[in-house]
Amino acid sequence: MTVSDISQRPKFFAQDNVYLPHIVVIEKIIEETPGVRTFHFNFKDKKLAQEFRFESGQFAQYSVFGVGEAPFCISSSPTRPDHLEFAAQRVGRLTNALHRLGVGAELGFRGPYGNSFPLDFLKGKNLVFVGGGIGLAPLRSLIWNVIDNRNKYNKVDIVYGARTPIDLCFQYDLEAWDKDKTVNIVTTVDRGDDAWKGKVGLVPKVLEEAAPSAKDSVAIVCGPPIMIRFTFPVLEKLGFKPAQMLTTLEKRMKCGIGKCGRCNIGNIYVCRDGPVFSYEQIKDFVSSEY
Amino acid sequence: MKQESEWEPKLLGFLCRWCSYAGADLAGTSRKKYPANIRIIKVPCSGRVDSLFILKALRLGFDGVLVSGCHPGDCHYQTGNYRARRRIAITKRFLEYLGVEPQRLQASWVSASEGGKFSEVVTDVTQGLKEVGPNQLFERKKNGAKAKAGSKGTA
Amino acid sequence: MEQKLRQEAKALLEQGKVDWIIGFAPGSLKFTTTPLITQDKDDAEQLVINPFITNNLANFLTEIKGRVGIVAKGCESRSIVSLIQDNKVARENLVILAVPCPGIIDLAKIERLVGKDRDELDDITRDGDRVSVKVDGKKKEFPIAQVLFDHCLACELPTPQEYDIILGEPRLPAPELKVSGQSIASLKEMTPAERWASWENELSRCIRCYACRNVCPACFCQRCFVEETEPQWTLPMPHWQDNLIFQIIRNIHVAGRCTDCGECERVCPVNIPLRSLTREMYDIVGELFQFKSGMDKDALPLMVHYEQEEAEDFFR
Amino acid sequence: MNKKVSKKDIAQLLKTWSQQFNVLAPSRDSGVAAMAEWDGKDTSFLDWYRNTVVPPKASFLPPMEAMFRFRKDEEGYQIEPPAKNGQKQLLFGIRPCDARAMAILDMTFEDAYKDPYYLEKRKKAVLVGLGCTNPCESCFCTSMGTSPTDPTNVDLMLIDIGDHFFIEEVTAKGKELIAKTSGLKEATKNDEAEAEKARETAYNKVSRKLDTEGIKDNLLESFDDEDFWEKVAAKCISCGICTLLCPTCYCFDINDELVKGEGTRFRSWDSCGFSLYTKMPMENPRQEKWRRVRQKVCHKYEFYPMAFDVIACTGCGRCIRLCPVNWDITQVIESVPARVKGAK
Repeated sequence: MTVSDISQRPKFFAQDNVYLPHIVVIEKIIEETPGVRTFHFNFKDKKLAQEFRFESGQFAQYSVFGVGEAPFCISSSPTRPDHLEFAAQRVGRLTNALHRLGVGAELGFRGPYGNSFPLDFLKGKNLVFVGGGIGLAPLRSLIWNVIDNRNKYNKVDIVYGARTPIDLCFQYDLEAWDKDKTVNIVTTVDRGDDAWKGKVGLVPKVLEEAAPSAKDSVAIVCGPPIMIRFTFPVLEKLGFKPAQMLTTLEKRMKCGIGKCGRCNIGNIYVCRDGPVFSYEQIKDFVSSEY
Repeated sequence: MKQESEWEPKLLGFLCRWCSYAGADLAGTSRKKYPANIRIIKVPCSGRVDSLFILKALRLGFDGVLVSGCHPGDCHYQTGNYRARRRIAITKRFLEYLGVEPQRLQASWVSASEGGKFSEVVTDVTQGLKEVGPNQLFERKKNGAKAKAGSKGTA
Repeated sequence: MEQKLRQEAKALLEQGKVDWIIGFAPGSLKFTTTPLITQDKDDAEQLVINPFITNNLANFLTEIKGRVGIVAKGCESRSIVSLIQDNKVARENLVILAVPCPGIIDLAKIERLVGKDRDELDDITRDGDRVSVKVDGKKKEFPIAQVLFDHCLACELPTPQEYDIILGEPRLPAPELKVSGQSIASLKEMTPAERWASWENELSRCIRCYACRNVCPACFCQRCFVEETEPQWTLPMPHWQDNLIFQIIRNIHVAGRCTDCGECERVCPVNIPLRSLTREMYDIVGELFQFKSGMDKDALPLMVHYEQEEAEDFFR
Repeated sequence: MNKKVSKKDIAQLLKTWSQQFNVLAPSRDSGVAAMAEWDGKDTSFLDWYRNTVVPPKASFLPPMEAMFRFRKDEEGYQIEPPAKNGQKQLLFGIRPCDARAMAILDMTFEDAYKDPYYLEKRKKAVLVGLGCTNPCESCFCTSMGTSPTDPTNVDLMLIDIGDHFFIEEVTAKGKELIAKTSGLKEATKNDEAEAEKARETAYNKVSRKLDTEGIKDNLLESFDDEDFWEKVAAKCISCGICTLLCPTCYCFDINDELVKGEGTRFRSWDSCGFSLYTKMPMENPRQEKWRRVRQKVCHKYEFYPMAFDVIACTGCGRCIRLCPVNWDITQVIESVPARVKGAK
């Protein structure tokens, strides 16, 4: 693998210094689950808001000034450009600070970085989305993208799971997709409660039961590493070839542009060469480094 | 620039909630006067005070730190203040060795009934800080005396 | 001594009395040794004892699982005892192979004395209390007090107190505190402001490699306070202010655990005189609490224990 | 025609160059050799200098560097980029191994997204190499595609020929500088022969050798050999000496500092050897020490060759001579299982 060609990507947004953030303003905050919030935001500079382009699957670096910076994927779809979204789980120093912010607060934003889902490759195919927990965030960008261009793609299956019913993110999306007759969605939880009517079971198991056909299909998987690790073998059992499985990875990142050196799996830098990969690309290293 | 005489030291006090904090309260309610230089953080026990708190306070620019707890033998948790005493003792001695003025780290035993003693301690500590002046420990520009040459001429 | 060590180590592994042997093997550079951590009885042949066994091997004990046979000089044995006090290792899992230590040669001192780097020297040999250095075909002799590490000159326990097998005749301590305490003494002659400025200057060179911390057997925290993010006590970057706070707190954390083995100062790539911090703390603890680290495995750790009346004088 | 300069005139030469450049030369602070601003007179380094402890990368990727400042006012956050420093650096006395390391660093910082901080300083700088006459025991440059007098990655190369330094003009930048420098002597045929002899002598003095043939594939094959990596990592103490002070290591960390409302974002050296380096809140892919050691070795000898077709090690030997436990990269590379098996 040689160094990634970035010339075809939407241009990253920066003055002449790729490390300088732009100021964005939080417009709306949605409490997805007790620990996860979605932030709707827009550029403070209206001109930038007009010029900004990105593709599903790309991520950006978000600053809470004085605390630091962290990468999150852009979870909204480029087909709905009136604002941008990202979702963050409260797990560390930066996300704690993020969750203390309210509407109107300013963040630093630089991006978009990384590659995106290969829309040309997906065109005309059956799509199987497999998501777990907050891992639905990058997938939903693509799912809305697909729904907004529905005639370009064939069958769409979504398998999504979380630990318990209250841990299901983007419930408004799940409801919308449930109503949408052109997509087929299965929602599952590891542990149900009295009100839970859906499936109970781990995502890989539910996927195996749903048994989507591998013919002319591409599976797109995103979730916690442990889920990803167990989902690939299930897909292989269902007849998916490594090239038919896509995933988007999360690693510790500081720079977002392949310089700072932390996010590699083998010779691949998740920030520069990813975050979207086919299983084919990473299978040599995935057992030991992810 | 403010005049020297106008400068007032900022003192950070870590006060045990069972004794010194109540002592400070008593000083207030019984109208004992003490300087307004002290900012107070209530801690569950003087044993809670980590040396890091002290260093962080100095790093953030406080001119001095006061740790105050129950008299030996009176700790609500039996031994917290004894442990605090060992810790503060080595911290104080070590900081003085490094070149921190002794006035910047002070400790006292003040019980809940010693409002008067609390006001005396704060007055005294504040006076001491006025004598040593503002804390510039972590602000100083690089002007250190050159240490004598060591080894490792090459890599 | 070396032969006996090899036999003992091999036997320990063969008889299944230990799972691991930790000792010293020849290093890849002149006058160096390297820690040998092995389960293979054949590796015992590589074990050496010479005037260059610098590392404090106790450092590896906390990460190794199983029973360990460990080569220990006096300072190592004290670190081991300190780890036992802290319940970090269990005495019954250890076989201590005691090396009565005549002191370790500080190559940096020799470099300064002869004006050559260590790799330019032909030979260094020790004969009793003289050390001769062969350089450019010529031989130069030095008394050991000039070439041993400062901490070796201050050594209070050349022969381990706590051991299972002893290799050679016990040695008695002969501290040369005046020589070893020179750098601290000259610091104490300065005014407080000069001292602080001197530390500012020294710590400005720090690159935060954390070798001082990672080489230290007493620094066994799972997560060091400098890497804590909530709250973030200091920034993980080489600001001299943060570097100094790191060293101050590190010294407070290892007070009563530090046995003055001098490793932190030896490994520092930018020559920060760290022993002038650790030794002073060692002396403070000794003076205030009559506590000597790593001497008695049944003693309580310094910060766990207290006396009713002590260190009162500065409390108001 | 090549030039030469008398050793006695080095101070004068540096003085001349100081008018145009910020001249950095080897210097010792408390015994620690590093490239530092030349004080205008001292050339004693010509006697003691073998190589620096702190690699010259520090002049382009400093241990700690402000990326920008930020401040909050009534209108929100204001970002203030660092003032462009017009100063041009001239590094006098860089060793060929470190110069090659700069070329290797360029690849990363030029790749895809350009790194403005590094490149700004790097592009304007002039590297004046000084050939080694006395390589260290730990040096193995001749096995890593360079040599004690290799001029490839510098603008000018100085070679010790006794009383003088023979000056090799390597790049256009170097030639231009020499053309503008007065007071240099013409080198004779004899000087040229002396220089050639010095090159050969120095080359032969590098005694440590490392066979790197096929190492990329050997490492790939041995990547999952956990036993091997655990053994290799056993004595490592996970400090940052070998990485922070490696001339080709570039990993960095980014942190914000906020003091009384004034904020600065810094980047600073970081090391893949640190246990928390890859730590995410929920997960740490390189929790175990052997994974980190593997990353360090493979990054230099496997991943970098895969991406840029060059091993990211120049044989400067710092990691060997500075290591607290004498962890020796050349021994590790020699013992990679796939090589021992006979793939070598």
